[in-house]
Amino acid sequence: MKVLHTTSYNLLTIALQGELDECCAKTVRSELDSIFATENYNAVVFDLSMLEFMDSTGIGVLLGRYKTLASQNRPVYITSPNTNVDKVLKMSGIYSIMTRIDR
Amino acid sequence: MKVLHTTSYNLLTIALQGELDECCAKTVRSELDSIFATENYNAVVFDLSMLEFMDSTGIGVLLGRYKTLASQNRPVYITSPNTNVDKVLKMSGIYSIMTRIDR
Amino acid sequence: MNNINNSMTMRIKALSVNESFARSAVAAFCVQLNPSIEEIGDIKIAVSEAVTNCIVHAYGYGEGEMSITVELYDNTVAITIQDFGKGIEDVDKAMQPFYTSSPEDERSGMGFTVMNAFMDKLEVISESGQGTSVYMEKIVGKEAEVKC
Amino acid sequence: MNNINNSMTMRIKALSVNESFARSAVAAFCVQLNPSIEEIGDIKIAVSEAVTNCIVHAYGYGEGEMSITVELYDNTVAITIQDFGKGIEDVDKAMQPFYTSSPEDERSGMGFTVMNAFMDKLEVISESGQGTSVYMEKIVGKEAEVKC
Ligand SMILES: Nc1ncnc2c1ncn2[C@@H]1O[C@H](COP(=O)(O)OP(=O)(O)O)[C@@H](O)[C@H]1O
Ligand SMILES: Nc1ncnc2c1ncn2[C@@H]1O[C@H](COP(=O)(O)OP(=O)(O)O)[C@@H](O)[C@H]1O
Repeated sequence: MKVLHTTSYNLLTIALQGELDECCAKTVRSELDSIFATENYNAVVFDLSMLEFMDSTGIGVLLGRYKTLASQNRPVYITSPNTNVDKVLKMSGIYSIMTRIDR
Repeated sequence: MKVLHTTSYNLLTIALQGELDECCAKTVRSELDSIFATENYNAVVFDLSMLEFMDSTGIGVLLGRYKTLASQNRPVYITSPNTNVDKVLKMSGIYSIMTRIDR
Repeated sequence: MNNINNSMTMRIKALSVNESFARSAVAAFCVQLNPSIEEIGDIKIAVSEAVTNCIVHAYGYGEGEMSITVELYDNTVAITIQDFGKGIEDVDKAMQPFYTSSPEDERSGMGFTVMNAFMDKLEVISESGQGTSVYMEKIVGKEAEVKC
Repeated sequence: MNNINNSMTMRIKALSVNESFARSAVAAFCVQLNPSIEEIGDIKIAVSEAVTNCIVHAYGYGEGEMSITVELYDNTVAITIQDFGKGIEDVDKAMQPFYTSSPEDERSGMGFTVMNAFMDKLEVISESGQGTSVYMEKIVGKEAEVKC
Protein backbone atom coordinates (compact mmCIF):
# COMPACT_ATOMS: atom_id res chain seq x y z
CA MET A 1 0.00 0.00 0.00
CA LYS A 2 1.14 3.48 -0.89
CA VAL A 3 -0.38 6.70 0.37
CA LEU A 4 0.25 9.67 -1.93
CA HIS A 5 -0.97 13.22 -1.40
CA THR A 6 -1.10 16.65 -3.04
CA THR A 7 -2.70 19.87 -1.87
CA SER A 8 -3.97 22.57 -4.18
CA TYR A 9 -6.32 25.47 -3.44
CA ASN A 10 -6.87 24.09 0.06
CA LEU A 11 -8.08 20.77 -1.30
CA LEU A 12 -6.04 17.85 0.03
CA THR A 13 -6.11 14.89 -2.34
CA ILE A 14 -5.11 11.50 -0.94
CA ALA A 15 -4.42 8.74 -3.46
CA LEU A 16 -4.44 5.21 -2.09
CA GLN A 17 -2.51 2.73 -4.19
CA GLY A 18 -2.53 -1.06 -3.81
CA GLU A 19 -4.56 -3.27 -1.47
CA LEU A 20 -6.06 -1.90 1.73
CA ASP A 21 -6.65 -4.68 4.23
CA GLU A 22 -5.93 -5.38 7.88
CA CYS A 23 -2.27 -6.06 7.12
CA CYS A 24 -1.45 -2.45 6.27
CA ALA A 25 -4.33 -0.68 8.05
CA LYS A 26 -2.24 0.48 11.00
CA THR A 27 0.48 2.00 8.80
CA VAL A 28 -2.05 3.63 6.49
CA ARG A 29 -3.89 5.11 9.46
CA SER A 30 -0.79 6.71 10.90
CA GLU A 31 0.41 7.95 7.51
CA LEU A 32 -2.96 9.59 6.94
CA ASP A 33 -3.03 11.13 10.39
CA SER A 34 0.40 12.64 9.92
CA ILE A 35 -0.59 14.08 6.52
CA PHE A 36 -3.74 15.54 8.08
CA ALA A 37 -1.64 17.08 10.85
CA THR A 38 0.89 18.80 8.58
CA GLU A 39 -0.97 19.90 5.44
CA ASN A 40 -2.92 23.10 4.95
CA TYR A 41 -6.42 22.31 3.67
CA ASN A 42 -10.11 22.66 4.30
CA ALA A 43 -11.45 19.66 2.42
CA VAL A 44 -10.22 16.16 1.60
CA VAL A 45 -10.72 13.91 -1.46
CA PHE A 46 -9.82 10.24 -1.36
CA ASP A 47 -8.77 9.30 -4.89
CA LEU A 48 -9.32 5.53 -5.09
CA SER A 49 -8.50 5.08 -8.78
CA MET A 50 -5.33 3.12 -7.92
CA LEU A 51 -6.87 1.14 -5.05
CA GLU A 52 -7.07 -2.44 -6.25
CA PHE A 53 -8.72 -3.99 -3.23
CA MET A 54 -10.44 -2.91 -0.03
CA ASP A 55 -12.46 -4.81 2.54
CA SER A 56 -14.40 -3.72 5.64
CA THR A 57 -11.16 -2.98 7.48
CA GLY A 58 -10.72 -0.20 4.92
CA ILE A 59 -14.22 1.06 5.68
CA GLY A 60 -13.13 1.31 9.31
CA VAL A 61 -10.03 3.27 8.31
CA LEU A 62 -12.06 5.73 6.20
CA LEU A 63 -14.75 6.15 8.86
CA GLY A 64 -12.14 6.77 11.55
CA ARG A 65 -10.53 9.57 9.47
CA TYR A 66 -13.96 10.94 8.64
CA LYS A 67 -14.85 11.37 12.30
CA THR A 68 -11.85 13.60 13.01
CA LEU A 69 -12.23 15.61 9.79
CA ALA A 70 -15.98 16.10 10.29
CA SER A 71 -15.41 17.38 13.81
CA GLN A 72 -13.12 20.01 12.23
CA ASN A 73 -15.82 20.87 9.67
CA ARG A 74 -13.72 19.58 6.82
CA PRO A 75 -15.84 17.79 4.21
CA VAL A 76 -14.57 14.49 2.79
CA TYR A 77 -15.13 13.26 -0.76
CA ILE A 78 -14.42 10.02 -2.59
CA THR A 79 -13.52 9.65 -6.25
CA SER A 80 -12.93 6.90 -8.84
CA PRO A 81 -13.22 3.60 -6.96
CA ASN A 82 -13.14 0.45 -9.13
CA THR A 83 -16.30 -1.68 -9.38
CA ASN A 84 -15.47 -3.96 -6.47
CA VAL A 85 -14.31 -1.19 -4.14
CA ASP A 86 -17.43 0.80 -5.09
CA LYS A 87 -19.62 -2.15 -4.07
CA VAL A 88 -18.17 -2.24 -0.54
CA LEU A 89 -18.42 1.51 -0.19
CA LYS A 90 -22.06 1.42 -1.31
CA MET A 91 -23.11 -1.33 1.03
CA SER A 92 -21.37 0.31 3.99
CA GLY A 93 -23.48 3.43 3.49
CA ILE A 94 -20.32 5.55 3.47
CA TYR A 95 -21.51 7.60 0.48
CA SER A 96 -24.15 9.22 2.69
CA ILE A 97 -21.41 10.97 4.65
CA MET A 98 -18.62 11.23 2.05
CA THR A 99 -20.00 12.38 -1.28
CA ARG A 100 -18.71 10.63 -4.34
CA ILE A 101 -17.47 13.10 -6.91
CA ASP A 102 -16.32 12.03 -10.33
CA ARG A 103 -14.74 14.20 -12.92
CA MET B 1 -2.41 -22.76 -24.42
CA LYS B 2 -2.77 -21.61 -27.99
CA VAL B 3 -0.94 -23.01 -30.99
CA LEU B 4 -0.65 -20.53 -33.86
CA HIS B 5 1.06 -21.13 -37.18
CA THR B 6 2.03 -19.44 -40.43
CA THR B 7 3.96 -20.76 -43.41
CA SER B 8 6.03 -18.63 -45.72
CA TYR B 9 8.69 -19.68 -48.24
CA ASN B 10 8.39 -23.27 -47.01
CA LEU B 11 9.24 -22.26 -43.45
CA LEU B 12 6.52 -23.29 -41.01
CA THR B 13 6.49 -21.07 -37.91
CA ILE B 14 4.69 -22.39 -34.84
CA ALA B 15 3.98 -19.88 -32.07
CA LEU B 16 3.16 -21.36 -28.67
CA GLN B 17 1.21 -19.02 -26.42
CA GLY B 18 0.51 -19.55 -22.71
CA GLU B 19 1.73 -22.29 -20.36
CA LEU B 20 2.87 -25.65 -21.68
CA ASP B 21 2.53 -28.32 -19.00
CA GLU B 22 1.11 -31.80 -18.68
CA CYS B 23 -2.44 -30.44 -18.54
CA CYS B 24 -2.48 -29.31 -22.16
CA ALA B 25 0.32 -31.51 -23.56
CA LYS B 26 -2.01 -34.00 -25.24
CA THR B 27 -4.01 -31.30 -27.03
CA VAL B 28 -0.88 -29.42 -28.08
CA ARG B 29 0.66 -32.62 -29.41
CA SER B 30 -2.33 -33.44 -31.61
CA GLU B 31 -2.70 -29.84 -32.79
CA LEU B 32 0.95 -29.82 -33.81
CA ASP B 33 0.70 -33.17 -35.55
CA SER B 34 -2.29 -32.06 -37.58
CA ILE B 35 -0.50 -28.83 -38.60
CA PHE B 36 2.54 -30.88 -39.62
CA ALA B 37 0.30 -33.17 -41.67
CA THR B 38 -1.47 -30.43 -43.61
CA GLU B 39 1.04 -27.63 -44.22
CA ASN B 40 3.57 -27.38 -47.02
CA TYR B 41 7.06 -26.79 -45.57
CA ASN B 42 10.59 -28.05 -45.37
CA ALA B 43 11.70 -26.52 -42.04
CA VAL B 44 10.03 -25.63 -38.75
CA VAL B 45 10.64 -22.78 -36.26
CA PHE B 46 9.11 -22.84 -32.79
CA ASP B 47 8.53 -19.22 -31.83
CA LEU B 48 8.45 -19.25 -28.00
CA SER B 49 8.19 -15.49 -27.45
CA MET B 50 4.64 -15.84 -26.09
CA LEU B 51 5.31 -19.01 -24.10
CA GLU B 52 5.10 -17.99 -20.45
CA PHE B 53 5.92 -21.31 -18.86
CA MET B 54 7.22 -24.71 -19.84
CA ASP B 55 8.43 -27.68 -17.82
CA SER B 56 9.98 -31.03 -18.76
CA THR B 57 6.65 -32.23 -20.15
CA GLY B 58 7.13 -29.53 -22.77
CA ILE B 59 10.61 -30.86 -23.51
CA GLY B 60 8.99 -34.24 -24.16
CA VAL B 61 6.50 -32.64 -26.55
CA LEU B 62 9.25 -30.83 -28.47
CA LEU B 63 11.48 -33.91 -28.62
CA GLY B 64 8.59 -36.05 -29.83
CA ARG B 65 7.86 -33.63 -32.71
CA TYR B 66 11.58 -33.38 -33.48
CA LYS B 67 11.88 -37.13 -33.98
CA THR B 68 9.23 -37.20 -36.70
CA LEU B 69 10.50 -34.05 -38.41
CA ALA B 70 14.14 -35.19 -38.31
CA SER B 71 13.20 -38.51 -39.89
CA GLN B 72 11.70 -36.45 -42.75
CA ASN B 73 14.90 -34.40 -43.02
CA ARG B 74 13.13 -31.26 -41.90
CA PRO B 75 15.32 -29.13 -39.62
CA VAL B 76 13.75 -27.63 -36.47
CA TYR B 77 14.68 -24.26 -34.93
CA ILE B 78 13.75 -22.46 -31.74
CA THR B 79 13.44 -18.72 -31.30
CA SER B 80 12.82 -16.16 -28.53
CA PRO B 81 12.22 -18.18 -25.35
CA ASN B 82 11.96 -16.14 -22.13
CA THR B 83 14.70 -16.52 -19.49
CA ASN B 84 13.02 -19.32 -17.57
CA VAL B 85 11.99 -21.30 -20.64
CA ASP B 86 15.51 -20.85 -22.02
CA LYS B 87 16.95 -22.34 -18.82
CA VAL B 88 14.93 -25.56 -19.19
CA LEU B 89 15.77 -25.82 -22.88
CA LYS B 90 19.46 -25.35 -22.13
CA MET B 91 19.63 -27.95 -19.40
CA SER B 92 17.73 -30.48 -21.47
CA GLY B 93 20.38 -30.26 -24.18
CA ILE B 94 17.70 -29.61 -26.77
CA TYR B 95 19.70 -26.81 -28.42
CA SER B 96 22.17 -29.40 -29.70
CA ILE B 97 19.47 -30.77 -32.01
CA MET B 98 17.25 -27.73 -32.55
CA THR B 99 19.36 -24.66 -33.25
CA ARG B 100 18.34 -21.47 -31.54
CA ILE B 101 17.97 -18.64 -34.03
CA ASP B 102 17.23 -15.12 -32.94
CA ARG B 103 16.51 -12.21 -35.20
CA MET C 1 -25.49 -28.38 -6.58
CA ASN C 2 -23.97 -31.21 -8.54
CA ASN C 3 -21.15 -33.63 -7.86
CA ILE C 4 -18.00 -32.07 -6.52
CA ASN C 5 -15.54 -31.46 -9.35
CA ASN C 6 -12.47 -30.26 -7.56
CA SER C 7 -11.35 -29.27 -4.11
CA MET C 8 -8.46 -27.70 -2.25
CA THR C 9 -7.69 -27.30 1.43
CA MET C 10 -4.96 -25.14 2.82
CA ARG C 11 -3.70 -24.52 6.28
CA ILE C 12 -1.85 -21.29 6.96
CA LYS C 13 -0.59 -19.35 9.92
CA ALA C 14 -2.90 -16.63 11.17
CA LEU C 15 -0.55 -13.84 10.12
CA SER C 16 -1.74 -10.68 8.46
CA VAL C 17 0.90 -11.02 5.72
CA ASN C 18 -1.08 -14.09 4.65
CA GLU C 19 -4.31 -12.18 4.04
CA SER C 20 -3.52 -11.23 0.49
CA PHE C 21 -2.09 -14.68 -0.25
CA ALA C 22 -5.22 -16.38 1.08
CA ARG C 23 -7.69 -14.37 -0.99
CA SER C 24 -5.56 -14.60 -4.13
CA ALA C 25 -5.07 -18.35 -3.78
CA VAL C 26 -8.81 -18.93 -3.35
CA ALA C 27 -9.52 -16.68 -6.32
CA ALA C 28 -6.93 -18.51 -8.43
CA PHE C 29 -8.50 -21.86 -7.60
CA CYS C 30 -12.02 -20.60 -8.45
CA VAL C 31 -10.90 -19.46 -11.89
CA GLN C 32 -11.60 -23.02 -13.09
CA LEU C 33 -15.33 -22.21 -12.98
CA ASN C 34 -14.99 -19.17 -15.30
CA PRO C 35 -16.23 -16.56 -12.87
CA SER C 36 -16.58 -12.96 -14.01
CA ILE C 37 -14.12 -10.38 -12.71
CA GLU C 38 -16.82 -8.99 -10.45
CA GLU C 39 -17.57 -12.43 -9.02
CA ILE C 40 -13.87 -12.99 -8.34
CA GLY C 41 -13.82 -9.63 -6.57
CA ASP C 42 -16.80 -10.66 -4.42
CA ILE C 43 -15.09 -13.91 -3.44
CA LYS C 44 -11.82 -12.15 -2.61
CA ILE C 45 -13.50 -9.68 -0.28
CA ALA C 46 -15.58 -12.35 1.48
CA VAL C 47 -12.45 -14.46 2.04
CA SER C 48 -10.55 -11.41 3.23
CA GLU C 49 -13.25 -10.69 5.84
CA ALA C 50 -13.26 -14.21 7.23
CA VAL C 51 -9.46 -14.46 7.26
CA THR C 52 -9.10 -11.07 8.95
CA ASN C 53 -11.54 -12.21 11.64
CA CYS C 54 -9.40 -15.27 12.40
CA ILE C 55 -6.32 -13.11 12.84
CA VAL C 56 -7.92 -10.24 14.71
CA HIS C 57 -10.67 -11.89 16.75
CA ALA C 58 -9.99 -15.63 17.00
CA TYR C 59 -6.34 -15.24 17.97
CA GLY C 60 -6.20 -11.52 18.92
CA TYR C 61 -3.15 -11.04 16.64
CA GLY C 62 -1.40 -13.91 18.46
CA GLU C 63 -0.24 -17.32 17.23
CA GLY C 64 -2.67 -19.59 15.50
CA GLU C 65 -3.61 -21.41 12.36
CA MET C 66 -6.51 -21.33 10.00
CA SER C 67 -7.79 -23.74 7.44
CA ILE C 68 -9.40 -22.76 4.14
CA THR C 69 -11.28 -25.27 2.02
CA VAL C 70 -12.57 -24.53 -1.45
CA GLU C 71 -14.91 -26.94 -3.21
CA LEU C 72 -15.94 -26.46 -6.81
CA TYR C 73 -19.27 -27.78 -8.02
CA ASP C 74 -20.73 -27.34 -11.49
CA ASN C 75 -21.42 -23.65 -11.05
CA THR C 76 -20.94 -23.12 -7.33
CA VAL C 77 -17.96 -22.34 -5.16
CA ALA C 78 -18.17 -23.46 -1.53
CA ILE C 79 -15.62 -21.98 0.87
CA THR C 80 -15.05 -22.98 4.48
CA ILE C 81 -12.75 -20.89 6.66
CA GLN C 82 -12.03 -22.32 10.05
CA ASP C 83 -10.00 -21.30 13.05
CA PHE C 84 -9.23 -22.94 16.37
CA GLY C 85 -9.34 -19.76 18.39
CA LYS C 86 -11.54 -18.25 21.01
CA GLY C 87 -14.90 -18.69 19.28
CA ILE C 88 -18.01 -16.52 19.33
CA GLU C 89 -20.35 -16.53 22.31
CA ASP C 90 -23.40 -15.06 20.57
CA VAL C 91 -23.29 -15.69 16.83
CA ASP C 92 -26.57 -13.87 16.05
CA LYS C 93 -25.35 -10.74 17.76
CA ALA C 94 -21.93 -10.98 16.09
CA MET C 95 -23.58 -11.14 12.68
CA GLN C 96 -25.55 -7.93 13.14
CA PRO C 97 -24.41 -5.09 10.87
CA PHE C 98 -22.07 -2.68 12.66
CA TYR C 99 -21.62 -4.93 15.69
CA THR C 100 -17.98 -5.21 16.63
CA SER C 101 -16.31 -6.29 19.83
CA SER C 102 -13.31 -4.07 19.04
CA PRO C 103 -14.54 -0.55 18.21
CA GLU C 104 -11.31 0.80 19.73
CA ASP C 105 -9.44 -0.78 16.78
CA GLU C 106 -11.70 1.15 14.39
CA ARG C 107 -13.23 -2.06 13.15
CA SER C 108 -16.41 -1.35 11.25
CA GLY C 109 -18.46 -4.34 12.36
CA MET C 110 -19.28 -4.94 8.69
CA GLY C 111 -17.34 -8.19 8.14
CA PHE C 112 -20.22 -10.65 8.31
CA THR C 113 -22.50 -8.18 6.51
CA VAL C 114 -20.04 -8.04 3.62
CA MET C 115 -19.78 -11.85 3.47
CA ASN C 116 -23.56 -12.08 3.46
CA ALA C 117 -23.99 -9.47 0.75
CA PHE C 118 -21.27 -10.72 -1.58
CA MET C 119 -21.89 -14.45 -1.31
CA ASP C 120 -25.10 -16.42 -1.90
CA LYS C 121 -25.05 -18.35 1.36
CA LEU C 122 -23.39 -17.82 4.75
CA GLU C 123 -23.36 -20.12 7.75
CA VAL C 124 -21.36 -19.48 10.88
CA ILE C 125 -20.78 -22.22 13.41
CA SER C 126 -19.02 -21.23 16.61
CA GLU C 127 -18.95 -21.73 20.32
CA SER C 128 -17.01 -19.93 23.00
CA GLY C 129 -13.58 -21.55 23.25
CA GLN C 130 -14.29 -23.92 20.36
CA GLY C 131 -13.10 -21.95 17.33
CA THR C 132 -15.22 -20.71 14.45
CA SER C 133 -16.19 -22.13 11.11
CA VAL C 134 -17.52 -19.89 8.36
CA TYR C 135 -19.15 -21.60 5.38
CA MET C 136 -20.01 -19.60 2.26
CA GLU C 137 -21.32 -20.42 -1.18
CA LYS C 138 -21.43 -18.46 -4.38
CA ILE C 139 -22.91 -19.31 -7.75
CA VAL C 140 -20.49 -18.22 -10.45
CA GLY C 141 -19.85 -18.27 -14.17
CA LYS C 142 -22.13 -19.67 -16.76
CA GLU C 143 -20.86 -23.17 -17.14
CA ALA C 144 -18.05 -25.21 -15.68
CA GLU C 145 -15.49 -25.36 -18.44
CA VAL C 146 -12.09 -26.66 -17.52
CA LYS C 147 -9.24 -25.12 -19.46
CA CYS C 148 -5.47 -25.15 -19.23
CA MET D 1 18.49 -21.83 8.13
CA ASN D 2 16.84 -19.74 10.79
CA ASN D 3 13.58 -19.98 12.66
CA ILE D 4 10.58 -20.68 10.52
CA ASN D 5 8.79 -17.47 9.69
CA ASN D 6 5.71 -18.61 7.88
CA SER D 7 4.22 -21.79 6.51
CA MET D 8 1.38 -23.07 4.37
CA THR D 9 0.09 -26.52 3.61
CA MET D 10 -2.41 -27.34 0.95
CA ARG D 11 -4.10 -30.50 -0.12
CA ILE D 12 -5.47 -30.73 -3.62
CA LYS D 13 -6.85 -33.36 -5.93
CA ALA D 14 -4.34 -34.89 -8.31
CA LEU D 15 -5.96 -33.36 -11.38
CA SER D 16 -3.98 -31.84 -14.19
CA VAL D 17 -6.13 -28.68 -14.12
CA ASN D 18 -4.58 -28.09 -10.69
CA GLU D 19 -1.01 -27.98 -11.99
CA SER D 20 -1.00 -24.32 -12.83
CA PHE D 21 -2.89 -23.46 -9.64
CA ALA D 22 -0.35 -25.36 -7.53
CA ARG D 23 2.74 -23.71 -8.96
CA SER D 24 1.15 -20.25 -8.88
CA ALA D 25 -0.03 -20.64 -5.29
CA VAL D 26 3.42 -21.75 -4.14
CA ALA D 27 5.00 -18.86 -6.03
CA ALA D 28 2.51 -16.39 -4.53
CA PHE D 29 3.34 -17.60 -1.03
CA CYS D 30 7.10 -17.35 -1.64
CA VAL D 31 6.78 -13.71 -2.72
CA GLN D 32 7.05 -12.78 0.97
CA LEU D 33 10.79 -13.53 0.77
CA ASN D 34 11.36 -11.07 -2.11
CA PRO D 35 12.63 -13.59 -4.64
CA SER D 36 13.78 -12.40 -8.05
CA ILE D 37 11.63 -13.16 -11.08
CA GLU D 38 14.11 -15.79 -12.14
CA GLU D 39 14.02 -17.47 -8.72
CA ILE D 40 10.20 -17.52 -8.83
CA GLY D 41 10.45 -19.12 -12.27
CA ASP D 42 12.81 -21.79 -10.90
CA ILE D 43 10.42 -22.57 -8.04
CA LYS D 44 7.40 -22.76 -10.36
CA ILE D 45 9.06 -25.24 -12.66
CA ALA D 46 10.33 -27.44 -9.82
CA VAL D 47 6.84 -27.52 -8.29
CA SER D 48 5.33 -28.25 -11.67
CA GLU D 49 7.63 -31.27 -12.12
CA ALA D 50 6.79 -32.76 -8.73
CA VAL D 51 3.06 -32.12 -9.11
CA THR D 52 3.01 -33.61 -12.61
CA ASN D 53 4.74 -36.72 -11.28
CA CYS D 54 2.00 -37.19 -8.66
CA ILE D 55 -0.70 -37.00 -11.32
CA VAL D 56 1.05 -39.03 -14.00
CA HIS D 57 3.08 -41.58 -12.07
CA ALA D 58 1.74 -41.85 -8.51
CA TYR D 59 -1.90 -42.13 -9.57
CA GLY D 60 -1.54 -42.91 -13.28
CA TYR D 61 -4.04 -40.13 -14.11
CA GLY D 62 -6.54 -41.70 -11.70
CA GLU D 63 -8.05 -40.41 -8.46
CA GLY D 64 -5.80 -39.22 -5.71
CA GLU D 65 -4.68 -36.35 -3.56
CA MET D 66 -1.44 -34.54 -3.02
CA SER D 67 -0.21 -32.33 -0.27
CA ILE D 68 2.07 -29.34 -0.75
CA THR D 69 3.82 -27.68 2.16
CA VAL D 70 5.79 -24.46 1.88
CA GLU D 71 7.93 -23.22 4.74
CA LEU D 72 9.62 -19.84 4.66
CA TYR D 73 12.83 -19.29 6.59
CA ASP D 74 14.89 -16.12 6.63
CA ASN D 75 16.13 -16.55 3.07
CA THR D 76 15.14 -20.09 2.24
CA VAL D 77 12.02 -21.67 0.84
CA ALA D 78 11.42 -25.32 1.75
CA ILE D 79 8.79 -27.18 -0.28
CA THR D 80 7.46 -30.67 0.36
CA ILE D 81 5.24 -32.34 -2.21
CA GLN D 82 3.72 -35.59 -1.13
CA ASP D 83 1.43 -38.14 -2.67
CA PHE D 84 -0.17 -41.32 -1.39
CA GLY D 85 0.14 -43.21 -4.64
CA LYS D 86 2.11 -46.13 -5.93
CA GLY D 87 5.58 -45.07 -4.82
CA ILE D 88 8.97 -45.58 -6.46
CA GLU D 89 10.75 -48.90 -6.28
CA ASP D 90 14.25 -47.68 -7.10
CA VAL D 91 14.67 -44.00 -6.25
CA ASP D 92 18.28 -43.76 -7.46
CA LYS D 93 17.35 -45.11 -10.85
CA ALA D 94 14.27 -42.86 -11.07
CA MET D 95 16.42 -39.82 -10.43
CA GLN D 96 18.81 -40.49 -13.30
CA PRO D 97 18.59 -37.98 -16.13
CA PHE D 98 16.42 -39.24 -19.01
CA TYR D 99 15.12 -42.24 -17.07
CA THR D 100 11.36 -42.52 -17.44
CA SER D 101 9.01 -45.42 -16.87
CA SER D 102 6.60 -44.03 -19.48
CA PRO D 103 8.55 -43.29 -22.68
CA GLU D 104 5.38 -44.18 -24.65
CA ASP D 105 3.80 -41.00 -23.21
CA GLU D 106 6.72 -38.97 -24.58
CA ARG D 107 7.85 -38.15 -21.07
CA SER D 108 11.38 -36.81 -21.13
CA GLY D 109 12.67 -38.35 -17.92
CA MET D 110 13.99 -34.92 -16.96
CA GLY D 111 11.64 -34.14 -14.05
CA PHE D 112 13.99 -34.93 -11.16
CA THR D 113 16.92 -33.48 -13.10
CA VAL D 114 15.04 -30.18 -13.46
CA MET D 115 14.16 -30.12 -9.75
CA ASN D 116 17.78 -30.80 -8.90
CA ALA D 117 19.11 -28.10 -11.22
CA PHE D 118 16.66 -25.38 -10.28
CA MET D 119 16.56 -25.89 -6.52
CA ASP D 120 19.42 -25.93 -4.01
CA LYS D 121 18.49 -29.20 -2.34
CA LEU D 122 16.42 -32.21 -3.35
CA GLU D 123 15.47 -35.23 -1.27
CA VAL D 124 13.13 -37.96 -2.45
CA ILE D 125 11.66 -40.43 -0.02
CA SER D 126 9.61 -43.23 -1.48
CA GLU D 127 8.82 -46.88 -1.23
CA SER D 128 6.81 -49.12 -3.49
CA GLY D 129 3.15 -48.81 -2.48
CA GLN D 130 3.89 -46.17 0.14
CA GLY D 131 3.58 -42.92 -1.80
CA THR D 132 6.35 -40.43 -2.49
CA SER D 133 7.60 -37.36 -0.70
CA VAL D 134 9.76 -34.81 -2.53
CA TYR D 135 11.53 -32.23 -0.39
CA MET D 136 13.24 -29.24 -2.01
CA GLU D 137 14.95 -26.12 -0.75
CA LYS D 138 15.93 -22.93 -2.46
CA ILE D 139 17.78 -19.91 -1.17
CA VAL D 140 16.08 -16.78 -2.46
CA GLY D 141 16.06 -13.00 -2.27
CA LYS D 142 18.44 -10.90 -0.30
CA GLU D 143 16.65 -10.48 2.96
CA ALA D 144 13.30 -11.46 4.38
CA GLU D 145 11.27 -8.30 4.27
CA VAL D 146 7.58 -8.66 4.96
CA LYS D 147 5.41 -6.21 3.09
CA CYS D 148 1.72 -5.75 2.46
N1 LIG E 1 -13.30 -15.98 13.80
C1 LIG E 1 -13.79 -15.29 14.85
N2 LIG E 1 -13.43 -15.65 16.12
C2 LIG E 1 -13.92 -14.98 17.18
N3 LIG E 1 -14.79 -13.95 17.09
C3 LIG E 1 -15.19 -13.55 15.88
C4 LIG E 1 -14.72 -14.20 14.71
N4 LIG E 1 -15.29 -13.60 13.63
C5 LIG E 1 -16.08 -12.62 14.12
N5 LIG E 1 -16.04 -12.59 15.48
C6 LIG E 1 -16.81 -11.68 16.35
O1 LIG E 1 -17.88 -11.13 15.60
C7 LIG E 1 -17.81 -9.71 15.59
C8 LIG E 1 -18.34 -9.15 14.28
O2 LIG E 1 -17.50 -9.52 13.22
P1 LIG E 1 -17.48 -8.68 11.88
O3 LIG E 1 -18.89 -8.51 11.39
O4 LIG E 1 -16.53 -9.32 10.96
O5 LIG E 1 -16.98 -7.22 12.30
P2 LIG E 1 -15.52 -6.73 12.77
O6 LIG E 1 -14.50 -7.73 12.34
O7 LIG E 1 -15.36 -5.41 12.10
O8 LIG E 1 -15.58 -6.62 14.26
C9 LIG E 1 -16.37 -9.39 15.87
O9 LIG E 1 -16.20 -8.09 16.41
C10 LIG E 1 -15.98 -10.50 16.84
O10 LIG E 1 -16.39 -10.20 18.16
N1 LIG F 1 5.43 -39.27 -7.39
C1 LIG F 1 5.85 -40.39 -8.04
N2 LIG F 1 5.22 -41.57 -7.84
C2 LIG F 1 5.63 -42.69 -8.48
N3 LIG F 1 6.65 -42.72 -9.37
C3 LIG F 1 7.32 -41.57 -9.61
C4 LIG F 1 6.95 -40.35 -8.97
N4 LIG F 1 7.80 -39.37 -9.40
C5 LIG F 1 8.65 -39.97 -10.26
N5 LIG F 1 8.38 -41.28 -10.40
C6 LIG F 1 9.14 -42.27 -11.24
O1 LIG F 1 10.41 -41.71 -11.54
C7 LIG F 1 10.59 -41.64 -12.96
C8 LIG F 1 11.42 -40.42 -13.34
O2 LIG F 1 10.71 -39.23 -13.04
P1 LIG F 1 11.08 -37.87 -13.78
O3 LIG F 1 12.54 -37.64 -13.67
O4 LIG F 1 10.18 -36.81 -13.24
O5 LIG F 1 10.75 -38.14 -15.31
P2 LIG F 1 9.36 -38.34 -16.08
O6 LIG F 1 8.26 -37.76 -15.25
O7 LIG F 1 9.54 -37.60 -17.35
O8 LIG F 1 9.18 -39.81 -16.27
C9 LIG F 1 9.18 -41.64 -13.53
O9 LIG F 1 9.15 -42.08 -14.85
C10 LIG F 1 8.46 -42.57 -12.56
O10 LIG F 1 8.70 -43.91 -12.88
